[in-house]
Amino acid sequence: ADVKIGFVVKQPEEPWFQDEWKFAEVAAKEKGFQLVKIGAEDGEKVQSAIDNLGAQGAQGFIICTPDVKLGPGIVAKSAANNLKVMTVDDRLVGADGKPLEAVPHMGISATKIGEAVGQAIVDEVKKRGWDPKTVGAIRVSYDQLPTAVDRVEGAISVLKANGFPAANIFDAPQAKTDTEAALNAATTVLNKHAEIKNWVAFGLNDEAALGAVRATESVGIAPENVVAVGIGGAESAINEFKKPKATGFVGTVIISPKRHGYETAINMYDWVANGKQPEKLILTAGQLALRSNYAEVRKQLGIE
Amino acid sequence: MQSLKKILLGEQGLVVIFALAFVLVSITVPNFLTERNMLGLLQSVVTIGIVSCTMMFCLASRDFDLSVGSTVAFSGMVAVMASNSTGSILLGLLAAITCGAIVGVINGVVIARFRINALITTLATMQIVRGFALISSDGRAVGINDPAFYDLALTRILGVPAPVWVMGLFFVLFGFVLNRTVFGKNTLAIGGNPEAARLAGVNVVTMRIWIFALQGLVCGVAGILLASRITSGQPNAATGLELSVISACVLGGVSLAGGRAAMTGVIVGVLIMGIAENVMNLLNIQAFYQYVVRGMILLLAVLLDNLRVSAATMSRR
Amino acid sequence: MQSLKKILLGEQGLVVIFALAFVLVSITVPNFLTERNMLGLLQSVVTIGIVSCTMMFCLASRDFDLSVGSTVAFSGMVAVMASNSTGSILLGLLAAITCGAIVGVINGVVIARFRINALITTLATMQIVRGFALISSDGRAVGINDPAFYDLALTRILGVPAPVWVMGLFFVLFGFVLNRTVFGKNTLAIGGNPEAARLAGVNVVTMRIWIFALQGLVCGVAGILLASRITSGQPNAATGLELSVISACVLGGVSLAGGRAAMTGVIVGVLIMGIAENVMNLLNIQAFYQYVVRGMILLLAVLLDNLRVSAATMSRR
Amino acid sequence: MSDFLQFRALSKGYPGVQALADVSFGVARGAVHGLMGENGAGKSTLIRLLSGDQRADAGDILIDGSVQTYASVRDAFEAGVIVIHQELQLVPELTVAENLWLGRFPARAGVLDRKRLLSEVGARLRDVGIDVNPSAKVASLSIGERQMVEIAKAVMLDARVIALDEPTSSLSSKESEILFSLIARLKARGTVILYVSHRLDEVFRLCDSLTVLRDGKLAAHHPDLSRITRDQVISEMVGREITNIWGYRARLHGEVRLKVENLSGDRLPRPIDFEVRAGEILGFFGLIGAGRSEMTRLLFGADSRRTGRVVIDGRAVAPDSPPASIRAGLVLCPEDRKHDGIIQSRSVEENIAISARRLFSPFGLVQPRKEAELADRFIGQLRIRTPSRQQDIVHLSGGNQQKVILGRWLAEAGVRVLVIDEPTRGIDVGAKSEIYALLYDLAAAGMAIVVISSELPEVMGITDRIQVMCGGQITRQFERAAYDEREILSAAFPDTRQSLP
Ligand SMILES: Nc1ncnc2c1ncn2[C@@H]1O[C@H](COP(=O)(O)OP(=O)(O)OP(=O)(O)O)[C@@H](O)[C@H]1O
Ligand SMILES: Nc1ncnc2c1ncn2[C@@H]1O[C@H](COP(=O)(O)OP(=O)(O)OP(=O)(O)O)[C@@H](O)[C@H]1O
Ligand SMILES: O[C@@H]1[C@@H](O)[C@@H](O)CO[C@H]1O
Ligand SMILES: [Mg+2]
Ligand SMILES: [Mg+2]
Repeated sequence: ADVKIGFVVKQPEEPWFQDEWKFAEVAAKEKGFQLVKIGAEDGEKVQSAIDNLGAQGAQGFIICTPDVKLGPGIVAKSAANNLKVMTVDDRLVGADGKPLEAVPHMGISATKIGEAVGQAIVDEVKKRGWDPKTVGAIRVSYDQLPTAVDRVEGAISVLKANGFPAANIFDAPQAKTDTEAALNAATTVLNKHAEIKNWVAFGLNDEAALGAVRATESVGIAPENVVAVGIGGAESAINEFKKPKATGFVGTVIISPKRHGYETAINMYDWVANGKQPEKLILTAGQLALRSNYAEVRKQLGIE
Repeated sequence: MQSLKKILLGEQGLVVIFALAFVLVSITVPNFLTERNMLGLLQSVVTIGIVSCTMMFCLASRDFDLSVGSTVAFSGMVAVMASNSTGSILLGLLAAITCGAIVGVINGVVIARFRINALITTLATMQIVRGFALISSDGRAVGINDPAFYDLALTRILGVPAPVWVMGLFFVLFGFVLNRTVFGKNTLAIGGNPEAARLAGVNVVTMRIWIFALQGLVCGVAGILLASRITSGQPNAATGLELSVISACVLGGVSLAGGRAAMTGVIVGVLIMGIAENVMNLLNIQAFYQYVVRGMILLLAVLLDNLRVSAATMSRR
Repeated sequence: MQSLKKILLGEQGLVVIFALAFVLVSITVPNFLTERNMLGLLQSVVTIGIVSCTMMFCLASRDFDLSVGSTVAFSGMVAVMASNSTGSILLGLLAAITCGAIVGVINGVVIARFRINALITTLATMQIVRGFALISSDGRAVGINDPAFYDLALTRILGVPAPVWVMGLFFVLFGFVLNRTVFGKNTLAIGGNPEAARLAGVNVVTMRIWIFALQGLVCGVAGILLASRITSGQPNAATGLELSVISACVLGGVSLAGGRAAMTGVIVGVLIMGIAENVMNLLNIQAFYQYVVRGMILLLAVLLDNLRVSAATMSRR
Repeated sequence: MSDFLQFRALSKGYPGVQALADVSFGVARGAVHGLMGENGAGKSTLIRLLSGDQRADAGDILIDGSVQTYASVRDAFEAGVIVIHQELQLVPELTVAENLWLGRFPARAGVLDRKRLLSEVGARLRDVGIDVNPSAKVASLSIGERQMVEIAKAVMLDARVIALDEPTSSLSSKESEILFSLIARLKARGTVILYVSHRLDEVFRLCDSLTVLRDGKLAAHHPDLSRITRDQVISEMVGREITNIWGYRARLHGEVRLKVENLSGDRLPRPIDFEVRAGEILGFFGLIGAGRSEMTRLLFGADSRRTGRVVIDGRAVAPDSPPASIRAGLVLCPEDRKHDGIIQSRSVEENIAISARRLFSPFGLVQPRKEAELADRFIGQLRIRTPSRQQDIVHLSGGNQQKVILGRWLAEAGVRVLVIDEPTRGIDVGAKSEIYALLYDLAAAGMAIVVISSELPEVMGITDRIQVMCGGQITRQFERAAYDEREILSAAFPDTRQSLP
């Protein structure tokens, strides 16, 4: 019969998921199955998305869940609808907080990615010859999102290990996850610590890091005194690199939506059509892209 | 022809238009009119449907409640956490409903007794309660220990899942309360003219507090069912619910200026919202276009209803 | 003592309370009253402040606009994309303002001419316009080609960034329009008693369309400044703006029932919102507690104002 | 015909109601023309068509021989037509001056000319004879003052035609006199005045000619009013003879039912005492702002009291709450129908049943059948003109709305004290006499009734005793046997009060 596969993501507006979908679509063309893309921002939407897929006669789906704790519900719903399920990006956990190992997963470890960001910052700081003790760090935070916490905490652990004093790491909570919110939150931190000359910044994604960079610009801190590293590597970051003059946004840790979108879709197809069980766990890594090399990195990762 | 016109333009005209649209969709959209999809559709509107019942009262009495989404999330958290810690699901449910009702009473007292604007008050409690939901679990979702909790959502009676039955029950119950009880009539009177209602002997302050308390309580029920359906308490659940619920009510002919409400209208409003989502996903409409389509459907629904009404009453304005 | 009471309870009482709170905060919160922080604070409220000006008119005439956030995002996108493709920033700005105004006119025509509920209409356009913003760039942020665009936000006049000047200008302008022009008085009349305004020969339909058109246009300006501040057009920008703006207005004493509005009040409302965020961050209050504190501040502000007003007018209605 | 203002075959229908059917008549230049008819006869509808606010289904309006095609209120202004509607049309949040200018603000390039805004208004207000601050918000004025502001609004313009829809219904005799002299002046200028009123005295005093409407149709047209009698007009309106409108019936008075001691509040600072006996109808007379309505609201608990005790049949009523008063058997029919009376967007039936239903709704369950019966009873008894009891009350004519509100309070079984503030404001003669008869019946059954009225003939016609209020105090009391129009009036005027014993 016709193969129909769902691809459910938590934030359809985010470029990241647009890209995942795009690459999944490539897989669909290649293998000749039908891809159903559904955005589901919360647990309730996930439930109806799965029902919906069941109703249209899909055989399986891939999901990036809005919350990993939704695990048991998702598994139960899929079983009820007789759907095969795989997760991407974020791994489902049970009530006890342990991963649901039976569900095949391809993803990135949020903490690992955060650590890559921290490392990138440390390297750049060393290159500029700053003394970590005198550098201020802006943690653009969005603590209601667990992944976001894991990412920034990963970065912080690396900073601390490299001599950044905990007292110089300042929290800038964003009210929303857009650039303006990060900009406003970071501005307050900068103004509170007018005495600090050199700043580093990081956050949940590129938008967060960019907000902090904009804040430094608006209070008149020169790009030479700012090191911000984002996560994602989509347009917002690329635009920044394309600017004629370098800004404080030195790099971004790119995670490849190609693998996540394309490979998961192929794997699901093989599972549905040929009964080939996918690998239970595939972890991908992030890769740092700088102003100087972002084009190559993107090409390597198969984006562009 | 003449009688068709009469049906269309009558009190139940919205329902008829809706029914026509439903038939149209059933014919044109594949997989729509299957038992599975219908049940999925109904389950997808459970939260909106349940909360709409009391929002209808709130709007009918000229009030406004933005805190419903947070209250649903918060009481879901409470249900799960209290069940986990006491080991008794029943206690968990009681705790959740109580917490919901408390939020409602606080809203009601501040609004009715201290005469603070309902929009601002519930905007404030919306934030505060969301804060509590986040604080209580440090921003993380809380899993359910006792799998029996899931049964609340999974149990089927005559093939229909329990949450759908609960929603249906609430529709019947609140429809009855609105039309057949002094409480309902007084609600509408307050919305029509609060001062006149007061002078006619309606205890306006107490009534308004009751309406908010009920709203909170019902959010508690919705929170429990949601937690059970998604098998965890989620502090971020049900964000934006307030707008969906208010839209469903207004679509169903509840007047924001108070004094006008009907349960059938609200049910139709809720279903329109649910069907729109459902059909868009069945038709695999792209995410960004879904925004546009959703907006258009909303507009179209009110435009049609408006045409109908203005054709019916060549009213003086 | 007596005269203090008079000042507190007078028309400008809210301003006085605000001033007192401001002094309190300045003394107790370190780093608050520094030039840098003040400028940062002002910049952070630019979008809310600008949009509040016209939202005040909208609410004062008993209307409602939920589409402002989407319109700000959309016109920001248009500004960037049009600038990039024509190579002329001026054309880009014109295009953005035009698009904003078009959204406003559509809102206005549907609401005033076809008499569709404003809440539903603007909820619909909110979705549709957000959809357009997303579709136009496939959901991606669009970078600005010509760095001169950034200067809009970075230029300083007398040490104060241009967006803050624009906001100040709008405050003065719309304050003047509200109190000193026929347009302003007619707006208040429509909100105070639409029937009376109509019977007095005020063209209510045209006025309402104009108000929405202005609202859209002003959102266009806010969108441009925002794009310039964040150096790109972002389709996800300014979500939830509508609630912040409406809250600022209501905090500032604008009545949702129409007919009452004052620019000073709205300015104070906007500043309260901004200061709350700013101080919480300065005091390093944890994210989840910020929700609670934000809610409390909102409540406190209206409660205080309410006490003040009820002490001032022991009025019968 | 050389009539300056002409209506030709005018028709207008609303769902379920033919408000006007083929009405034609004319009014000569410089004439004051009366328009009378029962509640719901179509008077306000005719005025609304004239105002440009609504369009006729058929027929024409001619001014000075030319057919008017205006499609908006503004067009009507341009054509020189000004209308004062039955319901006050002021914006409470704006000042008096702004209300007077609304729709035609003095401005240069859209910017208000604030000097002119205030200066011209002062003169106008003095003209109209009311003493209000032009910069005061209309919300702070009493109803009577608002009505005068509304009138000032009309005479500010050089209109060719002015239509007044029940302008005196909330005016006392003093303000009415001012209005009459204004009308005389306008008439001398050649303005055509269309005057709607239910008060025969006024109509016969002011008008040169008269049209009577019935059920939306022309019932009679009298080009010369001096040739006919009042009784004739009444029977043309009502379709039957009413020889004595008041129909006063004497009754025996029993024990003291209502005792009010030391009653005072924020707007009634000086305490008031009085008593009413079972079976007695006590009238309160006074000028606008005398404090009568304020007194009733304090009595009922609608406003909070500063001091005072209200005792019914020897038992004190719990203070400050309408529900408590109602439970104790004290009800108030308020004067401001629009603000305190009608419940918008609800049906006639619900408006009647709202307060009484608690008596027949076991466990809070409503009894639709009983409510319908109740509604039908009062629709019949008070001759409420409505297509059905399900009609939204806002679609009723002003007088019929008033009847519904009255019905709400008459429906209250077990009431011991009935307080009605301006009971017959805007009500037609036929219904008036029915209402009075009902009051006599209720009193005869032992109820104590308090009637507030600004219409002296009414107070004198139906009460057993009158208390006159002035400046928030009871200045004098008259027993029925000693009623004297001049003395009652003089007790109501602040300036002459001192000289009276
Ligand atoms: N908008 C409306 N919708 C439905 N019916 C209406 C509407 N306006 C008026 N009517 C009906 O038209 C009829 C005529 O009303 P109108 O207001 O002209 O009466 P009127 O002579 O002024 O009475 P009153 O003396 O009570 O003021 C009434 O039966 C009224 O109920
Ligand atoms: N809403 C109001 N705000 C302020 N003052 C008011 C208001 N209503 C009435 N007043 C004032 O209170 C006083 C008493 O008014 P009240 O209405 O009780 O008088 P009344 O004798 O019943 O006259 P009326 O015939 O106007 O009803 C008057 O001086 C009046 O101007
Ligand atoms: O939410 C993030 C998304 O922004 C992208 O970075 C991929 O991982 C998800 O968890
Ligand atoms: Mg009338
Ligand atoms: Mg009175």
